[in-house]
Amino acid sequence: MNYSQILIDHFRRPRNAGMMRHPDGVGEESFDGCGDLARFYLRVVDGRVAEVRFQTYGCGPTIAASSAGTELASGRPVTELLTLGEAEITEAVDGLPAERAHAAQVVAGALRAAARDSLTRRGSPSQAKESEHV
Amino acid sequence: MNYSQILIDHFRRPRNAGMMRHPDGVGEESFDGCGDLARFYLRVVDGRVAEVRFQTYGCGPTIAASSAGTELASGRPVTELLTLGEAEITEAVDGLPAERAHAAQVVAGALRAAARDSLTRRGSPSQAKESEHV
Amino acid sequence: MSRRVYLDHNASTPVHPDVVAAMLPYFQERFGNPSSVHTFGREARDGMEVARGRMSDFLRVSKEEIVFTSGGTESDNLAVKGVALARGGGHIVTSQIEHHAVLRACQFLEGQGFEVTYLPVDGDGLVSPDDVRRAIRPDTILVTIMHANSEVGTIQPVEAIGPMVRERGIPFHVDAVQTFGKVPVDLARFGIDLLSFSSHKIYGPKGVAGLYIRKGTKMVAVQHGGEHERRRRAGTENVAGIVGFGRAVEIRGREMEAEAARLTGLRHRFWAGVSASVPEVRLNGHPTRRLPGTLNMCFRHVESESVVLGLDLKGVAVSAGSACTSGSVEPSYVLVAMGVPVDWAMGSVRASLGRGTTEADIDYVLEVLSPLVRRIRELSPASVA
Amino acid sequence: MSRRVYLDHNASTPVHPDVVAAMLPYFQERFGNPSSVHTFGREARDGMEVARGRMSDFLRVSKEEIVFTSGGTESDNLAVKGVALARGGGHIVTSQIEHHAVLRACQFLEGQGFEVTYLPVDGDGLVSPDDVRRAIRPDTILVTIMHANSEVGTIQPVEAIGPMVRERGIPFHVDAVQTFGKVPVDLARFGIDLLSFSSHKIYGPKGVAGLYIRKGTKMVAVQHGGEHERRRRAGTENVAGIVGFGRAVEIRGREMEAEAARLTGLRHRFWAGVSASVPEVRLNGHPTRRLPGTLNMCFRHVESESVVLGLDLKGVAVSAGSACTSGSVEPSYVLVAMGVPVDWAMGSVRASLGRGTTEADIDYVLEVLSPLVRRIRELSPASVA
Ligand SMILES: Cc1ncc(COP(=O)(O)O)c(C=O)c1O
Ligand SMILES: Cc1ncc(COP(=O)(O)O)c(C=O)c1O
Repeated sequence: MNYSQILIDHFRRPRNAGMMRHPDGVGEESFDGCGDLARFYLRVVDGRVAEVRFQTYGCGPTIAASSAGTELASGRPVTELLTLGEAEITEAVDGLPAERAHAAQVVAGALRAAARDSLTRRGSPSQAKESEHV
Repeated sequence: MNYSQILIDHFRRPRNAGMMRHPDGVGEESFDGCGDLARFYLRVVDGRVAEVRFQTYGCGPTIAASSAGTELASGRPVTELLTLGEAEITEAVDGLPAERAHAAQVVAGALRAAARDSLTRRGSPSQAKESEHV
Repeated sequence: MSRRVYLDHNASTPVHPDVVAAMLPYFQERFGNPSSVHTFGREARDGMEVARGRMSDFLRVSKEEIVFTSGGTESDNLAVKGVALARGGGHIVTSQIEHHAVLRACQFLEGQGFEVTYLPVDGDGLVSPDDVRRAIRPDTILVTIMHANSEVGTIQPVEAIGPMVRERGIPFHVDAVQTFGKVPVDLARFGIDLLSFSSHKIYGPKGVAGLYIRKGTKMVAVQHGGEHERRRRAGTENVAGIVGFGRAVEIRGREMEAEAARLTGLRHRFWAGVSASVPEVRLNGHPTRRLPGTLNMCFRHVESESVVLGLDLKGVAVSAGSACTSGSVEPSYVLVAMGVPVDWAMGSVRASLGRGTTEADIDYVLEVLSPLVRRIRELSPASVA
Repeated sequence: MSRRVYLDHNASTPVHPDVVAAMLPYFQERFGNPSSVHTFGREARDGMEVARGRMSDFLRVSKEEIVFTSGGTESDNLAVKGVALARGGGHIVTSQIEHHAVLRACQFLEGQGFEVTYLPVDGDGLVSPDDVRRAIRPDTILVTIMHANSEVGTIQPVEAIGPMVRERGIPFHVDAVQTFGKVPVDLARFGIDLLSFSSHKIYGPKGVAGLYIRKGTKMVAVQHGGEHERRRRAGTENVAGIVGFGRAVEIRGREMEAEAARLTGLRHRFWAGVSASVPEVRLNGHPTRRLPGTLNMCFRHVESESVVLGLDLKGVAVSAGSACTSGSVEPSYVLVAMGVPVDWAMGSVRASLGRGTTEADIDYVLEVLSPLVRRIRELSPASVA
């Protein structure tokens, strides 16, 4: 595979890897094609991601994309993550080969799920709506 | 083609090439596959081939085999030529590739025809029979 | 005999030294399997993709439209059978003078229930675009006409045939094995959907060729297996060969035009010399619409292979008809289709000039050819008949 | 990272320096078309025939029984389709773990009305000769079973299958792409009628392979065109490639036995090291009936491509399943057929050793592998679930 230097760096030294105890939100996404699974944990303060961690089972690009996904999510309003697309993840690892596009899908899906989970737990739709206009 | 040195020498310097005036026997053989044609002329003295000449239209091996055929026929009892086989011609040029086996066929056939013709012209079957025991 | 003059470039060509140099690293350093995920695999893949880029630049198409194969024959088989088998049945239009790779692929398809029209050619070896138009039926699924014939060098009016075929929505395949890298091939203007092109005719290695497949052309793979070449041709790619082919094409891009002019000049010199020194000789093929370096002549009452052997003994390599059909000793089906009388056709000799051919080479051949033909004629019963 | 350790010899191998040297003259000096009648053609043909002689010596068959092709995939396609299409219909017996070249050729034939039985394998990857016997029907026209599987390396009991198939008068094809030149292949004893064998797996160039076709085997050509290779495979031959292949085989004849013993030792060292340093790992394939240099392991709860990438970043090339099917991200169909549970199968890694592999290489890989697997497992949700 022709992986970018950024992707390889994330694979070599994944940022924010590991479990989080008592997170404010947890989300998973898997890819049936190859059993890849990413799980993200969010700590939310004032509607923003204060801390984020991941656990991922998958090929190198999925691990790297997970790491890049945590950097991307960090500090952002949770509501923004609700519409996070795979393109943004792909860009964060400086591109993915077509056959590994699923890496970004899994990561974006898991981050969206984690964001949804945190908003549901807080049960504050108003807050969510507000954030939509941020 | 992998032609023998002997074949190539006969092709380069054909022996006994050309027409003969007033021969004692003439014979032709052609090969339909490629239009090859060999014609042999015999001069017979005392039942033996005193002189032989050829004219041949054909690929290199057929020309070479014709030349070799004249050397082979020269001095031999005409009756012997009646049963001349292609194997002898093939041997005389030190072998032929399978795809060019027709060269020996054409030459042997034409020499047999020339021998038959000379015997028919002389109309002396008894002479022929004698020679068979030589 | 130390002098060697190779005038059989339509059969095959010597590999250009730069091409050999380009290939070498792919044998021992970048030897990985291009399907492999690791660095060794990537190095091989990268080399192959650079070559694919060179093809696509040269043909002005996209890289995804280029499939690498093992040779011109495979490209032709893939084009013809790949399109036909994707349809399952129907009618194919081709010509009587196609290369055997196309003709026998068509015959195979006839055995599978397809119908094939084999169009005739005129005395110059040209297929008539009108004939093609009239041959097309509602169930025609493919038209396949070669760009130039290897034996006589006549260049077909594909620029007239292609747009007319395309108008009818029928895929148009062109076997350009003899023209690719020698004369311009304008895929868009010629309305070409599939183009066969090969390496060993243009100073690249044997064992590699290409097929251009226009995006959207409906076809199936013919060689089955792994997912190589976007599933259009299974099997580990001949990486070094492909890299060499890429380099060869790149060089042709620079040399082609000047070389075509130079070879045309040499060919004229050759023919002028032959026709001045040898009686009863005729030129085959179209006088102007032809490959620059291909000269096909018939010597009447001479069997062509005796000329080939005679010249070979003087160090000169020419061919009796097409090299691909030698071993068989029938008159060339191409010349027969062109209406050349058999007593002439049996004496056909092709000289195909190339990069290394010089004026001195031509003059040397002229010097030995005329006595040779005279001598062979003297041996022949026809000469005195 | 300067250290490079190539452990993917089942995917492809570096070309032996002597092989490159043998090929070189055929690019620029003896470059003729082997079909050509003249000296240039004969030089090429002679080189090709010397190579054919080396094949026939090595396999102890006659030269006429060897056909050169463009690769293992083509050899498999020619064998399977060539025999089947000569019959027109009938039943074929094969296994579920054949290479895609055989499997997809069979699937193509199913589309043409043939019936195919895909036999299962046991946990070690073995086809049962009894299963083959039971699968044979009165209309069975071909049995095709590979010699060794490229992924797990298990060597099939062809010596038991072949004679039983021959007794019934059915052609027996063996895909020996992974065993040819690595372990003995005794055509007579194994009762083999057709054998696929390839160059780039044994330090020869890519783009060339062979098919042994026992005299009298009824079959048709699959690639149509000229009269090459006794009409069994059309297309100008890859002369330089064939010459190189011949040299490669000649070298293997000398080296094979000692090399097999050496690689078996290295493989044992490798597995001993892995099983001692990495928890939750299993060995795939038969413990003794296997290719000397092929080690296939599964790391549980680890995705194999992350190991491949991790090792690649340390300069080590291994493969995740077969290189030929990478690009697809499903668990290996071979491991699935062997009944390996999916959570293990997803973590399969193949190391295939070869001529250049040293003890130091193995020790280096062992050093980097265990921390890598640990790290990947730590990232995984499964590890803490
Ligand atoms: C027009 C044409 N098509 C196809 C081929 C087949 O090429 P190859 O024999 O290299 O497969 C040739 C070779 O002479 C050719 O001239
Ligand atoms: C057993 C087997 N058969 C056939 C092939 C196909 O060989 P190629 O891809 O070189 O055509 C391979 C290649 O890995 C193989 O291992």
